[in-house]
Amino acid sequence: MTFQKVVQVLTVVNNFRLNSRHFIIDLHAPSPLPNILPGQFAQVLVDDSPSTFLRRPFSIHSVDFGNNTFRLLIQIKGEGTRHLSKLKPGDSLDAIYPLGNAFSLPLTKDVLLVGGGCGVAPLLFLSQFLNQNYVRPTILVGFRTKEEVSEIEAYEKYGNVLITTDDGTEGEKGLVVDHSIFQKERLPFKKIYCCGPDAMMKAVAKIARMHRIDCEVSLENTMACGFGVCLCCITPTDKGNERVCVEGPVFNESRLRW
Amino acid sequence: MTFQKVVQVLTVVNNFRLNSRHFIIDLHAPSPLPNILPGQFAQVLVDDSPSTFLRRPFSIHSVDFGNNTFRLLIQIKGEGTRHLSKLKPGDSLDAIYPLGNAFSLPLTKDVLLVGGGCGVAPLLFLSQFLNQNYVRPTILVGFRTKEEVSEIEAYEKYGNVLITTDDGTEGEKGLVVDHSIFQKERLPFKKIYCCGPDAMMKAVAKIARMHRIDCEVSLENTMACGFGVCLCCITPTDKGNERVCVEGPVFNESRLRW
Amino acid sequence: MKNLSVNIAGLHFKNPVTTASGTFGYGDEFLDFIDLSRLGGIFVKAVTGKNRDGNAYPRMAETSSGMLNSVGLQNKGIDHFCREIYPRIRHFDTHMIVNVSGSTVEEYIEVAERINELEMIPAIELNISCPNVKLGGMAFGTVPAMAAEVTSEVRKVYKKVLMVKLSPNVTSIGDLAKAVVDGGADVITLINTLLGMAIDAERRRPVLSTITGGLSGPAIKPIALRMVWQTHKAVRVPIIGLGGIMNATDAIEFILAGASAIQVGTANFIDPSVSVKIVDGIEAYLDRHKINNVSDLVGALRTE
Amino acid sequence: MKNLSVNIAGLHFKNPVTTASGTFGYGDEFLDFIDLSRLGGIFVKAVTGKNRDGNAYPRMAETSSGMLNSVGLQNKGIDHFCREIYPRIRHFDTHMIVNVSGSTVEEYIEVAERINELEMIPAIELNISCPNVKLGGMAFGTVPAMAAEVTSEVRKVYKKVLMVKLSPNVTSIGDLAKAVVDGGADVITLINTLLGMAIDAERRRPVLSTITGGLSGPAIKPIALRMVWQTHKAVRVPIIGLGGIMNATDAIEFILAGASAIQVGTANFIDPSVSVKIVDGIEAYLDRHKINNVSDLVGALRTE
Ligand SMILES: Cc1cc2nc3c(=O)[nH]c(=O)nc-3n(C[C@H](O)[C@H](O)[C@H](O)COP(=O)(O)OP(=O)(O)OC[C@H]3O[C@@H](n4cnc5c(N)ncnc54)[C@H](O)[C@@H]3O)c2cc1C
Ligand SMILES: Cc1cc2nc3c(=O)[nH]c(=O)nc-3n(C[C@H](O)[C@H](O)[C@H](O)COP(=O)(O)OP(=O)(O)OC[C@H]3O[C@@H](n4cnc5c(N)ncnc54)[C@H](O)[C@@H]3O)c2cc1C
Ligand SMILES: Cc1cc2nc3c(=O)[nH]c(=O)nc-3n(C[C@H](O)[C@H](O)[C@H](O)COP(=O)(O)O)c2cc1C
Ligand SMILES: Cc1cc2nc3c(=O)[nH]c(=O)nc-3n(C[C@H](O)[C@H](O)[C@H](O)COP(=O)(O)O)c2cc1C
Ligand code: FES
Ligand code: FES
Repeated sequence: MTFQKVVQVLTVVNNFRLNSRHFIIDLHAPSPLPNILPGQFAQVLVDDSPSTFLRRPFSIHSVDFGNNTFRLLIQIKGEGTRHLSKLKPGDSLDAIYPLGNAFSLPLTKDVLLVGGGCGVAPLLFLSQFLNQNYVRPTILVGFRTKEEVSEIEAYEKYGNVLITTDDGTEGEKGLVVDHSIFQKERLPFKKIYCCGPDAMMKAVAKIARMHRIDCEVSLENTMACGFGVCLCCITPTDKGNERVCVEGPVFNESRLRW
Repeated sequence: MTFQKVVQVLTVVNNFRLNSRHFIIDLHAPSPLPNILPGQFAQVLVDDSPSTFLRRPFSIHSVDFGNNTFRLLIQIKGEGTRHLSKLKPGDSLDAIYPLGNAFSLPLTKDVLLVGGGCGVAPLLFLSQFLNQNYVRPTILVGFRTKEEVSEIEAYEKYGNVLITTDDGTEGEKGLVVDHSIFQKERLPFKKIYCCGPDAMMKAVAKIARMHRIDCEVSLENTMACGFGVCLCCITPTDKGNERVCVEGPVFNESRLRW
Repeated sequence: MKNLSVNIAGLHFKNPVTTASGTFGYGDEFLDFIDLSRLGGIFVKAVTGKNRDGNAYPRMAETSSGMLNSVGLQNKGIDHFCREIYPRIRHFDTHMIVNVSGSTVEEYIEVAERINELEMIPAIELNISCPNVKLGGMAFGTVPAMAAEVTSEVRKVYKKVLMVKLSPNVTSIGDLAKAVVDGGADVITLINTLLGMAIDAERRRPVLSTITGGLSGPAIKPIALRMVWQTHKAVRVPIIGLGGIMNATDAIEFILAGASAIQVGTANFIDPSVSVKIVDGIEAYLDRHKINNVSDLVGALRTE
Repeated sequence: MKNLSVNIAGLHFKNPVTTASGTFGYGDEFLDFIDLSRLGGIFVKAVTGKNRDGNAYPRMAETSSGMLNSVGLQNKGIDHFCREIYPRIRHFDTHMIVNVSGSTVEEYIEVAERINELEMIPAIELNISCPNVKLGGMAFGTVPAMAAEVTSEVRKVYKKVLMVKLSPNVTSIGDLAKAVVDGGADVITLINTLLGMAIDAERRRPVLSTITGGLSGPAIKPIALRMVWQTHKAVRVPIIGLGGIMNATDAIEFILAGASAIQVGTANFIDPSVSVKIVDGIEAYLDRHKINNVSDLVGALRTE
């Protein structure tokens, strides 16, 4: 295994819908996968239509090094993701990966993972990785509605799963930050990993700060290149403007000037 | 049947290769076909890739009014035609049709049709139409090589077929104008219809003029709109610059200032 | 029911969707495809003093998300327009606006004077920006003083709504806009095409007979939007915006940037019914955003 | 074996393919993807006098066949460049050329003087055309007299090959080109980005934090080609052409229009190995057309 970034034509081995807005795509590489860590992402070339001129970034959802495949979990947003949702087994997909930094290994076993929407994508790979390092996290995942709740069994293999839905049709009702787990005076966690919409991550980071819990978030700024040369994806940090695609996407929330 | 132009989403019912460069596509309309005459064409929307921003024009190769279908014969040239060659039955295709004028009805039974390359496309429909009007034409078709000779049986239903191939692997060797039929001192035709590359049509028109035979050619200028508003497709005629997509594509060669 | 109407320099348009000169003929070529009365207006092909043959073939090159043209104002001249075309189009139930072109100030004046007499033409659009004629045209459109001059000369003879269409091939669109407003323009239309070029690498030749030509289509939309926005900041007259509009979202963007109405150009070639779809799409946008009058969106970009 | 080398103002380039400033970092981000020594040269990201944070996020908007950026010259300044970056990149086996930017003539001079001392940097490219800085930048690039002044001031202190990169946001690119040649430019690079704008219709806001930004990508290729052609007619210095080059055919088109070398910009984002593919593609073109020297193609467009 190398740490090199590659630009490669991958083969779609599987593409299935989780629900009306989300799908999972399994990709097979023509050669052994480079080393990939949880939190890293791939830049995918959609096609050559004018509205998808640039690549689209997606977190690595899980990896099967033995079979040279990895998985993406994608939410349909616009042209690009709609087109990807139609790929069939056997189709090819051009991707640059692995990109970006990764979640850091926790120095504690009291770990909470918080994900919302397609922000859950990197958390499955992270849970798996934590398990391999003898950590069994609590995993709090938020969905819009029951229909969108998915992959719970996969998460349950690696940790204790809590669910919220916006409409209360499954798990607790409300946003992830409304979950009763956060109502306690002292939270039983020393590390939080969080990924989801900006507003959600800010709310979780605020809770973490209040409770003095170390918290890492994974940002989803818009990107042109994805490998550090265009300087389009920056976020202000304690070191000035840093690139989300190289210095991130994972940042300790304490370093961000949101 | 109306004479109206329509912009319609058609369904591909068939798409098959004639040889490595040519294919035939059958299209089914959602409603009874408008009236279509031989020589008219359709403007087809390829997809929304940047290199096929504009529609592509193709002659109507044949029509089946009973089944609301018509057929295109297409030669692979660039992006657009390559993409069309991959359409599968059930796919949809957006087309504006019927466009342009048509070949005129001959005032004689001594008719010669000359086609080269994908220029044969409108001639099948024309032969069929001539037959319905009790004319059995001579049909001279030129191909690059034996492998590309195709649909001869279809033409033979409507007329007497002569063949040339550039390399002499079938029929007479050479270009269509090299065919022995043109070597006679007096040609047994009073009307020629011709469609193919510019150079070929000019050569045929020259022969026709020499023998004082009335000759209609079908031009293939590049088009933006296809229905007369952009003025991009013009050709100089005795009436000034005329639009190939409206006043043409069929012109009497005597009117052209090539 | 949403109110899609806009008032432009005293002229009432039933909606802000019009079609661009040179891309819509005289309207009648579209009768098979759409109901013209659903449009706010139609800008007909450029009319000049005398008959013009235009440039030689080839006049068109496809480019990434756009096209180049070098038609060069082919038309049969003002006499023919008044005699043959006007009677044919005067009864269309939408504003028929004539795009006026020329090679000299005198030619602009001549054409404008004649059109002033045509009862059913409520406005002209001075095309001082066509890149495809050798004399005049482009030059008028890129030098503020000349643009002001041709505008004020035409203003003297033309009594109805005077629109001036600007060229984007300039350093400062705001300066041009100010010049023609000073010259007496009631309305500014922008943008015309950007000067571009296409080369056939295999044949090592230019694709167009004229070597360069005018670029249109979605490729130029970001430039057009920027110029509409800059013009909206520079002058107070109403703006008609265009350049690469393909759908209702594009149209809304131009309106937000400051356009009181929009023109659909190259998109007509790809879908001859697109203009009417844009009318419907704007209505749907107003519904979704609970806005009653489209005019409330004009220049309503939030930049704070 | 075809001869792909070109001589530009005395500098020998192993081939005409270089990479555009701001799209290739300092080259090292591409080490995983390509062998840098296969390139004719690398134009590194703009260097200014002092550290600059650049503009606020969002800095990017995708457009039809292109993108807008408003990075705004983010870099750590000339000191940092000399100390940290130069030692890291000086051994790359290709021409490392520095893109020099500033807000004042003094700042350009300061940076150029410092780079003059760096042995392994054979040339600078004066960026008088970046649309994304408030002071200077754009202004220098659009007024011939100012463009000439900054060029001649830098010429006094910079002894190696002086390239000047022009802005396309002007009425007459030929006038600009002549001005900088008069000012002492050895080479002209063009084009930089076109000023554009993107609007999010749903949120009724500009997409970019700076409202407007620079348009790049295949959308602008026709405009870039036209400007290279016009510049080739206007001045006799070598031209480095760019703007929307995605493949070898595009590169050949620029060379035919008059460019002695080309730069690959936005295309690097879509395929980080594209520059090397373009080198191979040019070689294949020479083979197919039985041409021995790529330099025979420079300006070889047939227009008769
Ligand atoms: C590091 C990183 C990892 C990501 N991982 C995943 C993932 O695992 N699964 C997943 O589904 N998505 C992920 N995303 C987001 C994903 O890249 C976008 O949803 C996708 O690019 C949208 O493409 P589109 O063509 O469908 O939408 P577009 O047509 O491009 O856009 C549709 C709408 O979404 C908005 N939008 C698009 N991209 C972004 C963005 N990055 N930030 C904010 N708004 C945006 C647009 O402004 C527009 O309103 C990730 C993004 C980043 C930067
Ligand atoms: C009225 C009319 C009827 C036609 N009927 C048929 C038909 O029945 N069957 C058929 O196969 N083709 C027909 N054509 C030609 C067909 O439209 C083009 O081959 C097609 O548009 C090429 O599209 P593309 O995207 O594959 O090629 P592109 O990528 O657009 O072009 C590939 C190459 O072909 C050249 N080219 C493309 N179009 C033309 C043209 N119209 N004239 C000259 N050179 C051109 C380009 O310059 C380029 O070098 C017709 C054209 C017209 C105007
Ligand atoms: C084929 C063609 C012909 C045109 N003719 C004219 C014209 O006669 N007068 C004019 O003012 N503009 C003319 N234009 C410019 C358009 O009206 C419009 O300004 C330009 O195409 C940009 O808009 P678009 O991108 O929506 O097409 C023409 C454009 C095209 C493509
Ligand atoms: C993200 C980005 C950053 C850029 N930064 C610079 C820069 O620092 N200096 C400069 O002269 N040009 C800069 N440019 C302009 C490019 O060098 C180039 O001139 C322009 O993008 C057109 O070429 P292209 O279409 O091939 O990208 C930048 C372009 C992009 C897209
Ligand atoms: S996306 Fe280009 S630097 Fe991050
Ligand atoms: S293609 Fe537009 S007029 Fe003929």
